Amino acid sequence: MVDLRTEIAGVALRNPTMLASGFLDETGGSMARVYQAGAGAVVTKSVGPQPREGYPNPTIVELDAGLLNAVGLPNPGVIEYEHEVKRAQAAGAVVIGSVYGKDADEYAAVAAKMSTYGVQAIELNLSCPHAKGLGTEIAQDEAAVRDFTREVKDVVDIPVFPKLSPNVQDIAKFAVAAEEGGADGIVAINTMKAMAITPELKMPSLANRFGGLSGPAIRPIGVRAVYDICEKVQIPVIGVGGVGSGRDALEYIMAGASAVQVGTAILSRGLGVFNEIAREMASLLEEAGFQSVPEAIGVAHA
Amino acid sequence: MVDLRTEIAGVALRNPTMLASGFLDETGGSMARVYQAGAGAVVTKSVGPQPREGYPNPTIVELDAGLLNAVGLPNPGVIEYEHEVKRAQAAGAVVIGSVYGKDADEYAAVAAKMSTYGVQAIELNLSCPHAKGLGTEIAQDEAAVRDFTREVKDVVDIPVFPKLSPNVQDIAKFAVAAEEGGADGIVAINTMKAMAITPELKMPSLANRFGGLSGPAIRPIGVRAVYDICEKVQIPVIGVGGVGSGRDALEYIMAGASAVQVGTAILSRGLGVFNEIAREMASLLEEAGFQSVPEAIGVAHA
Amino acid sequence: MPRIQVVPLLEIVRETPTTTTYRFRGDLGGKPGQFLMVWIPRYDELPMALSHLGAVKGITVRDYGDATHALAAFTAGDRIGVRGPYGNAFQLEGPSVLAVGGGSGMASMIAAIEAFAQQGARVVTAVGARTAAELLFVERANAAGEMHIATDDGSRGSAGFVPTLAEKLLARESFAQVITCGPERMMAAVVDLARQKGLPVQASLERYMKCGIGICDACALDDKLVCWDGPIFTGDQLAKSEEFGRYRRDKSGRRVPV
Amino acid sequence: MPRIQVVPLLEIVRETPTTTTYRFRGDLGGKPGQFLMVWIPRYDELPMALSHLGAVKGITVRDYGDATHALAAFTAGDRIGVRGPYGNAFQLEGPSVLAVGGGSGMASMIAAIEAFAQQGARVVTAVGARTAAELLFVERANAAGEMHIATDDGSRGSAGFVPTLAEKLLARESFAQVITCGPERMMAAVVDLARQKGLPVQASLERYMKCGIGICDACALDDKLVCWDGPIFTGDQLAKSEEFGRYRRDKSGRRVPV
Ligand SMILES: Cc1cc2nc3c(=O)[nH]c(=O)nc-3n(C[C@H](O)[C@H](O)[C@H](O)COP(=O)(O)OP(=O)(O)OC[C@H]3O[C@@H](n4cnc5c(N)ncnc54)[C@H](O)[C@@H]3O)c2cc1C
Ligand SMILES: Cc1cc2nc3c(=O)[nH]c(=O)nc-3n(C[C@H](O)[C@H](O)[C@H](O)COP(=O)(O)OP(=O)(O)OC[C@H]3O[C@@H](n4cnc5c(N)ncnc54)[C@H](O)[C@@H]3O)c2cc1C
Ligand SMILES: Cc1cc2nc3c(=O)[nH]c(=O)nc-3n(C[C@H](O)[C@H](O)[C@H](O)COP(=O)(O)O)c2cc1C
Ligand SMILES: Cc1cc2nc3c(=O)[nH]c(=O)nc-3n(C[C@H](O)[C@H](O)[C@H](O)COP(=O)(O)O)c2cc1C
Ligand code: FES
Ligand code: FES
Repeated sequence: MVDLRTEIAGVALRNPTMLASGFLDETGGSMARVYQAGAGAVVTKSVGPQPREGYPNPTIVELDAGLLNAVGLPNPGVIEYEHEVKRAQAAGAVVIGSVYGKDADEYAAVAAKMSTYGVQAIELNLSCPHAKGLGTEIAQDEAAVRDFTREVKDVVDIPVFPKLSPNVQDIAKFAVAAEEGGADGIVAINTMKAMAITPELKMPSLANRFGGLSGPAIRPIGVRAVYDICEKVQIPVIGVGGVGSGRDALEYIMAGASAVQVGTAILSRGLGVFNEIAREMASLLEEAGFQSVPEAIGVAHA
Repeated sequence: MVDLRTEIAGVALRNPTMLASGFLDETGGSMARVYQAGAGAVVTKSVGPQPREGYPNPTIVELDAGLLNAVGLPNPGVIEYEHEVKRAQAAGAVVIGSVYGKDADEYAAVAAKMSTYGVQAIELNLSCPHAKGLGTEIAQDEAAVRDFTREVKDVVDIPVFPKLSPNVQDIAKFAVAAEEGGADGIVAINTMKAMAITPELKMPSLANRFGGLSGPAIRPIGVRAVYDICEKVQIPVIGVGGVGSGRDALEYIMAGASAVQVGTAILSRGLGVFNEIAREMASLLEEAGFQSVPEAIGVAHA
Repeated sequence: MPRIQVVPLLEIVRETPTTTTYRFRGDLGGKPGQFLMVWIPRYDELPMALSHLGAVKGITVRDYGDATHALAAFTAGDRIGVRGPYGNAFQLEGPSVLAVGGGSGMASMIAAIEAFAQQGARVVTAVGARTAAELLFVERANAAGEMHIATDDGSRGSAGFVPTLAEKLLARESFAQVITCGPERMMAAVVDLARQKGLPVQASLERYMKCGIGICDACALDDKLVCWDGPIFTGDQLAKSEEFGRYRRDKSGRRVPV
Repeated sequence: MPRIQVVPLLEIVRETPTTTTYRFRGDLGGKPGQFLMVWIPRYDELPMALSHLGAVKGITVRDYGDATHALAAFTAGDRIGVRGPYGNAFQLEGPSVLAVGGGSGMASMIAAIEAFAQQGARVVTAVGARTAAELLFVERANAAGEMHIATDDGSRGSAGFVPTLAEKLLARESFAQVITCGPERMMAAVVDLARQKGLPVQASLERYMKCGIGICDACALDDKLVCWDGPIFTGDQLAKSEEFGRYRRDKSGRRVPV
């Protein structure tokens, strides 16, 4: 049997699937459930310094090729969130804490606090508006990616994984910036900026008008991003975007990812998706003559 | 009945659907057939100064949410192509000539030649590698978009429509650059850079490794692009990307497009797709209380 | 195709001074107790139980906050968006049912009351409201079986809270099961009552929802999701709950008292 | 799910010195005359007719250029990608059929020859090749009915081109229809012959293909697409064609002589 265990910057995973940030991870009970359902790790909802309500509904629209959302980062704030992390950990979950802030100091402060809860790594959600950057996201400004990563690295002693945005010309440059800032790994990709309109109502389908596209639609964009990034950096990469099967996961692994995150596919396949992906990966890897996940990482670059 | 006629920069269309460049438009016979099947206009394959074979196969991969292609701009060159344009026009087709080149002079030369064939407008396919731009596309360099547009405008007296790439941080800036260069309209979007891997073979699915994603996957990205562009420019916009129904077309129209182009949907709905989209648009417009297409343009901005 | 259907309102029926039914045709099924996500354009998208399951569906909405107040001004021909139905349904488990509804909670239960009666069960409904004018669906409940009323102010039926009425009915006769929907503390009382008698009980919960489809975690209750595992939970599930009757989540995901 | 299936080669059969059959199991149907797009990893993706339609499919490939030459070195267990089947099929139109095949064109026709025989038609096949060793599927054609041979060098059967043989067979007996596949000029001669006799004729054409699914225009023939409207065209269609037997398109889309 193929050995599905893998390891990213020292974080050991029983299998290379993780829950993507923003799905069933606002509460400890749900994170525990997802871990028990088979995920190798769970990434928390992105948590900031203060509680945040997010945008008004409609916040989520199902489209034919994916999901469009503008939930607007609702979260109870890092102080209250301790309770949720602890509850997930009590169920044995490997937890990665996703954080955001309005500037580098806030990122560092939230990450430092989060790291005291016993999470195994910090994920930096850089897809937030960047105050200095005139409305661009942090992840659209190379210097900010480098500096924010460095400031967070300075205050925590667990691995730090900046999560990059695909809404850029050349995502690999941002991965290089993150690596320069001391990142221990890269998570790619966050959602694509997108919009749906409901013609019958003559208006955008989301209350926020714009949103982020996830699911099958963005998988080829994510696979390409991971492939590009792996040509430019040495640190491990976690692939995310449209993973819904073992075959999808292997696209990312062979593009160079060490693990994958799964979000939107929970909709179509339920919480069993983590176990199913793991099982499907194992059988495809076996057919292709691999004994373990690390052997398959990046083979499509050959 | 709703009046489906529309007009873009003086080009009159019997309905707001056009054949997108790259689909059944390498030959005059096919363009004639598509026009006869109901398209309001046909955009030619992007034609350059010399014949070009394109990339080796596999060049096209069907994915669950769209189509991935790297055909590599095969075309018979602008000289030979006269025969094809003439044949399409003999069948009554409204033809828009898509051109590319390696630099602004080549664009201008090909456009000038194409304009002598009697095409009604020129579309500039700016998604070509830009010699000066170190591997970026022309459409990823604002100054190039402006300058190339201007050079072409200087040598033709028909409308010029630069076609923009979504592989940028903020597509609206490029539309503004095109408008500054004298563009008579904007076409958005071209394909998203993407990749698929065939895990069973441990290699990318396309011979060229990378390709462009089209179809339902990119519709929300295209709608957003058109919406953003229409907030920033005065010239008309032609929406393209994942249009496969009248409802899809109306998303673009309400986002601000004056017409739409259709490519990948030919796969799922056949050549009848143009007539079907037109019919579906008419009935949705009627239900929503509109009498004509122009009335519905941009209403989602309200 | 998008999952949201935009439907014109066919008929609008004022049920009580604060509660209105909106009827529409939609290409959707629906079982008793299931809900829709209802988009009130320019205002909000909210979960609403299907109060009418036939060819012409219906939701029955209390004018409560901004969005439902905006909806109260809609007229026939105006359009709303609906998606669903989502969630589980009330299950008939024996020959006789006691249904205990409080306020707009009757909107979630009335389809079950009618369906159970049609399946041959004896259905006794205890309807509660603040005052007589706010009693919801008493005619439909009456037509489906026996109906008893409690009002806080005593303006109709027995004076007091509906759990007290339910207690009397449970003392009077033996039921095979209890179903309930209403304010959470009321439901907590009814669940306790039923469990003390050893009766199976199902309660339909309300939580703030965003997605309605089990991905956003807004509606979490312990390690369950009200939109996905619920909205109907059994007495056994609720007895084990740390949060039922005590905590809900606000829009930011913070635990706040019910 | 992607449309491409990756399949291991189960059996590889040398048919002639230059032509080899590759067998594999695939989750795909297939009618006589339809083709697959066959991905020879690291080399090319090419259209290939289904020469075997049963549970274990087969394609029969002439070692011709770079990609087919690379394929010739594949061994059992090696994997190829297949998608399809695409295109239309040969249609049986009467009690007797003359099938005229030239070179590897037999690969496209053999499934039809067998299917027509099984449907009860009398099938007479005229097989042509440069030389005896290059004759393809003569046993299968013989088992399906009557079989006649022509070789350019006279090493087996009558000496000369297969259209001449076909002409003799058409003079000898009356057929209800003619089908043909082979080099285009050969097919043009056969189509002419059949039309002079007033017989319905179907010819399977070969054109350079990229997509195989009717969108890229690489395989255009007049205003038709060989992958989508064909690969099998009727004599009436071909008689109207400006390009059949005269022009094909090269990889850049230029019209070049056949
Ligand atoms: C499964 C389910 C079925 C429901 N069925 C009905 C019904 O049939 N009839 C009925 O009148 N009400 C029903 N509700 C309650 C209803 O969804 C809203 O809570 C209520 O109408 C709020 O209206 P508002 O937006 O005008 O108030 P607001 O002023 O926006 O909010 C007031 C309070 O309403 C609640 N609320 C607001 N938005 C939501 C939301 N998206 N999801 C859940 N609660 C929210 C919150 O507790 C909030 O504090 C149901 C709720 C659930 C979960
Ligand atoms: C519908 C159809 C069915 C076919 N069935 C068979 C079959 O059963 N057996 C068989 O041996 N051959 C068949 N062919 C021909 C086959 O697809 C190739 O043309 C041939 O094998 C070229 O091989 P190559 O790449 O090694 O040669 P290359 O050196 O690459 O090319 C030589 C020539 O082959 C042709 N060619 C190359 N690539 C393609 C392509 N993608 N599509 C079409 N023609 C191409 C061109 O004319 C080219 O000039 C079929 C073609 C079509 C259109
Ligand atoms: C409803 C929703 C909420 C999300 N919230 C977050 C978030 O808080 N932080 C974050 O980094 N990504 C967030 N994402 C992005 C996902 O983590 C992920 O990058 C994206 O959905 C692509 O993966 P998928 O296709 O598997 O869903 C969210 C996505 C969705 C759909
Ligand atoms: C096979 C293929 C070939 C294409 N060739 C061109 C081209 O030559 N020039 C161009 O501007 N766009 C080309 N495109 C992009 C399309 O014109 C269009 O922008 C894109 O496919 C999105 O539209 P769709 O989703 O309707 O297909 C091509 C797309 C495909 C799939
Ligand atoms: S409302 Fe999103 S999980 Fe229930
Ligand atoms: S091969 Fe592409 S249209 Fe026929």
